[in-house]
Amino acid sequence: MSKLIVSPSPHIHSKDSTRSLMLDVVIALLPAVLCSFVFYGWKEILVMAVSVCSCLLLEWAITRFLLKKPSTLCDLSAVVTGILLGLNLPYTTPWWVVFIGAVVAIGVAKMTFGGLGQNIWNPALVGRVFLLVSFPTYMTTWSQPKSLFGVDAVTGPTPLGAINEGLMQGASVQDIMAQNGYDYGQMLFANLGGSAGEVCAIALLLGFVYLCVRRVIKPWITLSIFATVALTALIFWGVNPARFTGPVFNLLTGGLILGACFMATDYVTSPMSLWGGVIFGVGIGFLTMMIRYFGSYPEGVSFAILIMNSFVPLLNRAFHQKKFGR
Amino acid sequence: MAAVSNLKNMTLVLGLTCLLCSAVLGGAYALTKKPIDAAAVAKTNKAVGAVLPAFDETSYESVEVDGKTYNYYKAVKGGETVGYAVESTVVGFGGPLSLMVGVTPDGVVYNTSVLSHSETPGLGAKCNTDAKFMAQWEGFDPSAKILSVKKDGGDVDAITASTITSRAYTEAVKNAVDAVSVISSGVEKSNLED
Amino acid sequence: MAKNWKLITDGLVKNNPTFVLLLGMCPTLATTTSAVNGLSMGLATLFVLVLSNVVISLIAPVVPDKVHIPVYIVVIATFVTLLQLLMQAYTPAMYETLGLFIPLIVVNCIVLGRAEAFANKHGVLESACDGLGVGIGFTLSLTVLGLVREILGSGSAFGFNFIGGHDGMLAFVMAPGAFLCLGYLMVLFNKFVKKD
Amino acid sequence: MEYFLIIISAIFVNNIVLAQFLGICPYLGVSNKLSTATGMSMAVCFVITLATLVTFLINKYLLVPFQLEFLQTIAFILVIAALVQMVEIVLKKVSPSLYQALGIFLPLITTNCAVLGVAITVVTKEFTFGLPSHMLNLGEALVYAFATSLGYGLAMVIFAGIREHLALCDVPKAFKGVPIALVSVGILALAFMGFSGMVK
Amino acid sequence: MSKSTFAIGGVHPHDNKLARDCRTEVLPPAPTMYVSVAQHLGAPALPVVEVGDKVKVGQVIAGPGGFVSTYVHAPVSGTVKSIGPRADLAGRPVTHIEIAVEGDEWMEGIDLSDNLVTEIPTDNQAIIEKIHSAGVVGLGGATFPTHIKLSPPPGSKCERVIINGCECEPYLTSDYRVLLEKGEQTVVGAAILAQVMGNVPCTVAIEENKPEAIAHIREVIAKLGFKNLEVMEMKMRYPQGSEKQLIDAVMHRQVRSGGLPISVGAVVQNVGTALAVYEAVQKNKPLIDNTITVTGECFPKQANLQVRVGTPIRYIIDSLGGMPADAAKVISGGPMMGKAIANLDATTLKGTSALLFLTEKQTRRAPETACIRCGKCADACPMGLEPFLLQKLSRIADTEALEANAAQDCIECGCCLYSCPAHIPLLDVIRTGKGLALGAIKARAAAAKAAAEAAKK
Amino acid sequence: MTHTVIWTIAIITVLGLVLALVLYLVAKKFKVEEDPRIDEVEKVMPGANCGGCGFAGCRAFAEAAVKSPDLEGVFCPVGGNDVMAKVASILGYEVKAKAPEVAVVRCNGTCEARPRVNEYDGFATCAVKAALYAGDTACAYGCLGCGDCVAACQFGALSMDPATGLPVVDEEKCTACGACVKACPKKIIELRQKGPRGMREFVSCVNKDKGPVAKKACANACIGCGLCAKTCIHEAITMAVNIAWIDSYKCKLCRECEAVCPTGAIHGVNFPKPLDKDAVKARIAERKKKATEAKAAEAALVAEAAKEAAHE
Ligand SMILES: Cc1cc2nc3c(=O)[nH]c(=O)nc-3n(C[C@H](O)[C@H](O)[C@H](O)COP(=O)(O)O)c2cc1C
Ligand SMILES: Cc1cc2nc3c(=O)[nH]c(=O)nc-3n(C[C@H](O)[C@H](O)[C@H](O)COP(=O)(O)O)c2cc1C
Ligand SMILES: Cc1cc2nc3c(=O)[nH]c(=O)nc-3n(C[C@H](O)[C@H](O)[C@H](O)COP(=O)(O)O)c2cc1C
Ligand SMILES: Cc1cc2nc3c(=O)[nH]c(=O)nc-3n(C[C@H](O)[C@H](O)[C@H](O)CO)c2cc1C
Ligand code: SF4
Ligand code: SF4
Ligand code: SF4
Ligand code: SF4
Ligand code: FES
Repeated sequence: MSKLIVSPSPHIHSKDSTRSLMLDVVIALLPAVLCSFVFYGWKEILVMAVSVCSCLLLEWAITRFLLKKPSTLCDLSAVVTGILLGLNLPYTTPWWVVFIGAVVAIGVAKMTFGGLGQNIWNPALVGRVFLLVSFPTYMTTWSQPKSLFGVDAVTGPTPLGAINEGLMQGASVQDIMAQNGYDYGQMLFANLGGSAGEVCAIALLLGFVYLCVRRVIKPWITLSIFATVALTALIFWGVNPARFTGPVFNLLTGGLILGACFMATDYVTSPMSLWGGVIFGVGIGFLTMMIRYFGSYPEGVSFAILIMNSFVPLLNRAFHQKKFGR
Repeated sequence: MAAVSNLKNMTLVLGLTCLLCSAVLGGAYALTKKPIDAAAVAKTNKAVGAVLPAFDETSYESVEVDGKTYNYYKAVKGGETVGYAVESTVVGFGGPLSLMVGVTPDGVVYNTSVLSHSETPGLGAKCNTDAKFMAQWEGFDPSAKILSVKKDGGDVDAITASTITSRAYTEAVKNAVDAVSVISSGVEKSNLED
Repeated sequence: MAKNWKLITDGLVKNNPTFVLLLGMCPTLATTTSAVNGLSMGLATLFVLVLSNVVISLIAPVVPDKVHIPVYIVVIATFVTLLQLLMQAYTPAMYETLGLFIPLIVVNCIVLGRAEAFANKHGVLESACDGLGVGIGFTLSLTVLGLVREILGSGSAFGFNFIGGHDGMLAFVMAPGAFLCLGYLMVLFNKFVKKD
Repeated sequence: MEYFLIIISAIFVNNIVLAQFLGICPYLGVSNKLSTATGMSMAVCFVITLATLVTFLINKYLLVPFQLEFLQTIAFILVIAALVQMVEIVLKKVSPSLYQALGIFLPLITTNCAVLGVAITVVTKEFTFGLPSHMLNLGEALVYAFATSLGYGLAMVIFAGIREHLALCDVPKAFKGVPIALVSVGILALAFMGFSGMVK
Repeated sequence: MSKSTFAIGGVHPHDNKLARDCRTEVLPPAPTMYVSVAQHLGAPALPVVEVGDKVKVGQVIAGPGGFVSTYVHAPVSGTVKSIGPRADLAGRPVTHIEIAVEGDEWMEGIDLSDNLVTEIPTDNQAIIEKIHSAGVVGLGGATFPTHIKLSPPPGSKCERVIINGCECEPYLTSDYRVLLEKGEQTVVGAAILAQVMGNVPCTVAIEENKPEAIAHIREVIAKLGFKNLEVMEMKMRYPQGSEKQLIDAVMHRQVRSGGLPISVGAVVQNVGTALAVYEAVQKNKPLIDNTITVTGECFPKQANLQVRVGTPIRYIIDSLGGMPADAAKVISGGPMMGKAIANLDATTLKGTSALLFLTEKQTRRAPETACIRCGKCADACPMGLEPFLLQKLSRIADTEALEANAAQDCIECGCCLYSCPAHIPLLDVIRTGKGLALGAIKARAAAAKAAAEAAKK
Repeated sequence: MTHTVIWTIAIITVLGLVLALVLYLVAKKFKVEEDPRIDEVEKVMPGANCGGCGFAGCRAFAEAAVKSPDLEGVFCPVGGNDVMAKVASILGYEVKAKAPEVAVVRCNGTCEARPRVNEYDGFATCAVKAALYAGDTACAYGCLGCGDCVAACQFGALSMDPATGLPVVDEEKCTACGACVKACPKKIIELRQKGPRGMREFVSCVNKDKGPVAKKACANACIGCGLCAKTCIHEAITMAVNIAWIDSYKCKLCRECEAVCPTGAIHGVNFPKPLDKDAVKARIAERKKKATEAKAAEAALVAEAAKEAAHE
């Protein structure tokens, strides 16, 4: 008989592992990734490949040579970061810009803090915002895509960009919408220009439902973001429809769905408690709308999530699980 | 090591220090006043000189157009007005965008320069550095060309990916040109009355 | 002499105000958008630091305790104002670039800190050397930080653009880049220069 | 509306720490714990507002009439230093509990360039909260000073939360302490750039 | 009544009740038995026999060693061979009384017949005395002396007795078999408990995965005509059987932190305890044997055994076919709460409820990785604690913060460690933190008491 | 121009004087009685008010230092050790002189001496392991080998020897702070007098089992036979619950106990020469012989005397 194993209880464990959870997120992202390939073609495949590969490479190199720890590639979190970074960039982004984004995401935002689980801010978003600030030209120029499968995609400035620009010019929202021929049905299924991840709302929502069903994430954060965005937009739009865009428009445009479903829900960078999560979501929704309506950046979700990420330690302190018998 | 902290010592030392220091400062001020004033004049002259042809002296005046006040330098050479350097501020992409627009009395833009801006570096900020964009203002004649960006059907080449800034810049120039037309019409009027 | 020489070199590494003492963070971060700006700010501080150290070491024995801070501050402020006047007169462009941070040298903790920690207990020459050392240390760090930010942020070094007129990573000339650069430089400094 | 814009601008858009680089030393120094961070923030609020009030008046009624603006630096710092010391002495006597909460931070504040920075900015810079740009009047100056210090407090409290969290984290050894704090402020500043342009 | 369950947390491991259909068999005693004097919570019992003494089955061989303590009886008849330290299940030296078995001679007065005695004596004090002298302890895991639980402190009043038949741990089937095979006796035992606590209503709580037991006990109650007894069907969820959670599920009352069940008017007793109470009160039989489930996928024979206390583990294993080659861990109890056995020469105790054999693959822990703050541990914790936080605080031994975050409330159910995808040994670490917090609380209470006494003087 | 200069001087000087006066008056009026040592301490501080010490400025530091009973956790990073020495001298703290002690590991259950009978798979700290069970060998008292003591030592004086599975103390680095003693759940580490030139004698075992059980669990165990105690003529060795203990203050380092121990549980360290067991045993035998002889002689003498007495 070999030696008996002795350990404290419990002696059995659930099947979940970090890797399996991350794998679920990857699976949930697949429809959106496929859609982006369909709409943007090989260039998007290139962006995605560079993004994922460089995230993995950097994580490996940093753990190996700088932190001198065992490799953490197998937990797949770098793959998630890579995919989300890829989905957050325009398909026209040059490969070296994508690589810099990965350096910032993995090198600065994640590994500097000690790697998986230690970071305060969402790595993919730090990467994206860094690029947005550093290379605005690449991050805000869109040109006609050559789709892989010959599907005719409409591009131009992103709807939010167009609105922002139009408003500056003094046009009213309705005019701009009519001028560009925006149509909500189209927004739901196909893209209107923007980052790859904004391409197809349905694909993203599909992934979200998958994550909820598999109990990888809880829907509260996402739902409170949607609700707040809708409510804020409703109020402003109700008051002045010529100056402010409406709820449906705001829900369907500019990476809101991607951000709310996949980036605001990142465990590491979101509050742990139910009410903390709700406040987190409300904050993101509100800030998103403020930046969209009043800020100079046409798109606010990334910034809003990063800003609320900063509040997470405070939210975790303020809101706790309901305790038994207390 | 230090002296005792009583009222006499405290006031004495602090007072003396202040006295000495302020004397030094007063002296320094007196000595540097001239170069400082000279530097200030040099600065205006440089700014005005950058947007107007050669002149002897300038005068600082203001005019009101459509309820907005514009400050400008009137440049005179040999008794004759060679142009107006108008300070024109509009809202750009990131905040106020202030230009110095040099306009000759005949309403042609002589040149422009940016006084201050808060545009995005790399995008809108190029209005201050992009040679092609800046060059197009030299000798821009609003009566021959349309003062709006190409996208809006005008003749101004916008900075890549910065239509908003370009538009704002164009608007500032337009305002300055309008102001100059008011100024010179006022001048003409007063001439007539004489 | 060797002692004074050591005072100077201490300021570079052991007492480096930026990387070790963590003093004067505001100008360090705000004015290092380029190597030249960093250098200028460093020199400006150096000027005030040396002169105020000298004067304070001279007057320290007669200053009563309760007013030593106001007195030192007046001395420092005088030199700062002097500096302001001189810069306005002779380098107006640089004065405008550095802007608010020139008057703020008054409250730069390095200056008052050295006055309190060193100058009021030491002789004139030592205080001058200490001021020189710390000032040079500050200047060097600011120049290096400015250089790194300039290279990354604008693709140029000391104003010389080496990537064909393109921009660099603009974040590095803005606020976030300042903090990030300083953070990483500090790690490098601890690892390779200080080697504790 | 004007005041509202000043407040939004001073707290979020042009946050004194994250965008203007003022008061960084104590920001890094006393943000280790949430409790100290809150105390420091309140002390800063109090001092900045009070100092701005006094220096604004000195400037307006003493320096400007005699055309002595070049003395701003020296006059202001003198007044601020004395003011802080006085507040400290008075507080210690009048309300020891308040002194315990705020007073102990006061010495740190004299050498905090945020106070002098705001005092000088308020009397020298033109602001554009909506056009046209203009010098601030006393009311605006006070609101601006108070809102700026609120911005300081906000940045401080957020950051203290982050640092308390990081203290429990497995940050690489080389980054422990100030370096990771700097990297964190960097990313925080990046996040706060989202507010840019909200008040032109 | 609809299926009930507790309010927060909990997990759903596969129930794996492999031995559910195995009838209870009686295992004859081993040739030499070693009876531990530490078979209950509280002070160990003190031996009252000497080496060389002859003992009969049911004879007292050790008496209470303190207030929270009770009797230990000889499980077999024979000669006392030695009294001294011997390694227990954890390998720690504990005083054991070694008895060489000779025949099977019982003490007089013990009713060994099968007939059911439903007539309950009316003198409650005498009943409790009987329970005490029979050495009955809680068989639900904690082995708390039952007579103490049945004498609530003055001022507290019991409103309901709950018979804990949840058996929410995977694999375990002993309570289930008791309910099926000794249902009548258990019900009478429950009725005794209800009467002792002041003729209060009594609920037998059984999880939904044991429908036969639910039906059988309902039938028995109806047949025997106990009016104040009822069966409640519970949802399947671990740790339903935990006292606090069960009270929450049955009575919708939550025991406050640091409080006892009686503070919300509840007394919880395990099914086995109820049976032991029946036997003690109606049959004069002390607690000398109990039902043990022997199970595990890798174990050749699944079984429910009636085993005398003090039987060597190795003897049980050998009598069922020997140690399987691929068994890597032997657990006394269930997989969630049970204790891994370090020493197969140790013997069974009153509270031993199962021997579970797991393979290395089933039980080996995966290497610990970084916490990803997924919150799964907090979701699983039935006490609403935040294990991810507690484990960090425990590691830095921040007693104050541990107490503020209620580390002392942890019931050590293991739900957190079970659910953590990062395989962090949460409960291992939290246990030390709980110890720190409890220590601080006790120290404070002691200091307060001392101060109060000083003030009195 | 002169006009400006005069006003400059006037305004700044008056401002300075007024402020000095006001400060003086305010300070006088609102004076608060305080421990004068606070001022003294503050004076020796660098005065950078940098907050680097974790207190809000130098004065707050000084207050904390005056309040602190032992200056623990109160340290000024700017001033460094020099300043701290001054502070300590102001506050009158002195470094207590203590007999030099050193940590000693009282377990010699090496991997060979003590076969592992099971395998631990929980959180690898001695505390958790000890709370769970006796350990992965048959010895319920021995070192658990998870290195809590190593983690507790701030001075890097402890390390685990992978070959033996036991901690090793680096005598040079050990400051006798006792952190490891507190950390060890098995109470294996003891602080003992360092001994002249580091020489010391101790029982490296804490097993309280009876001889045969202990011996079975670990080849190196102290079996409580008491030979050492019987041998020691300095009465430095006491026996308690099957285990010997040497009092380092009574021990004269004769190494006789070490020589007679049948299991090698007694360790002598830092002796210049290795122990020559036979020589020492011979010495003991010699002494015993002498003692018996002396006794015999004495007895003879007594007998003789008695005889003589009887004789007379
Ligand atoms: C980070 C960022 C900074 C920007 N800065 C400017 C700017 O300084 N000036 C400007 O006109 N537009 C700026 N924009 C707006 C976009 O470039 C916008 O798409 C553009 O003005 C309109 O597109 P077009 O110029 O290609 O027609 C910025 C956008 C982003 C995301
Ligand atoms: C996590 C946990 C799970 C438990 N599960 C059961 C169970 O399934 N059945 C049971 O009878 N007791 C269980 N208990 C023990 C009960 O809390 C309680 O001690 C017992 O029911 C009291 O009855 P007793 O005194 O008769 O043992 C569990 C305890 C804990 C902490
Ligand atoms: C020190 C101590 C004192 C207790 N006192 C009482 C008591 O007076 N009354 C009571 O009903 N239960 C008492 N209990 C029993 C507990 O409430 C609980 O039933 C027992 O610990 C078993 O529960 P578990 O199996 O869920 O852990 C006590 C337990 C302990 C540890
Ligand atoms: C539900 C979920 C969402 C995630 N979202 C992101 C994300 O938005 N950005 C990212 O870099 N990593 C994301 N990750 C991966 C991982 O958690 C992240 O890299 C950590 O922040 C790294 O510490 C996600 C993981 C999960 C399970
Ligand atoms: S073991 Fe403790 S902390 Fe973990 S889930 Fe159970 S009660 Fe909560
Ligand atoms: S379940 Fe594990 S990984 Fe998730 S929060 Fe809890 S400790 Fe962290
Ligand atoms: S913890 Fe202290 S006593 Fe123990 S080895 Fe280290 S320095 Fe010595
Ligand atoms: S000596 Fe004690 S603390 Fe050190 S490894 Fe052994 S058991 Fe653990
Ligand atoms: S330099 Fe600004 S606070 Fe120190």
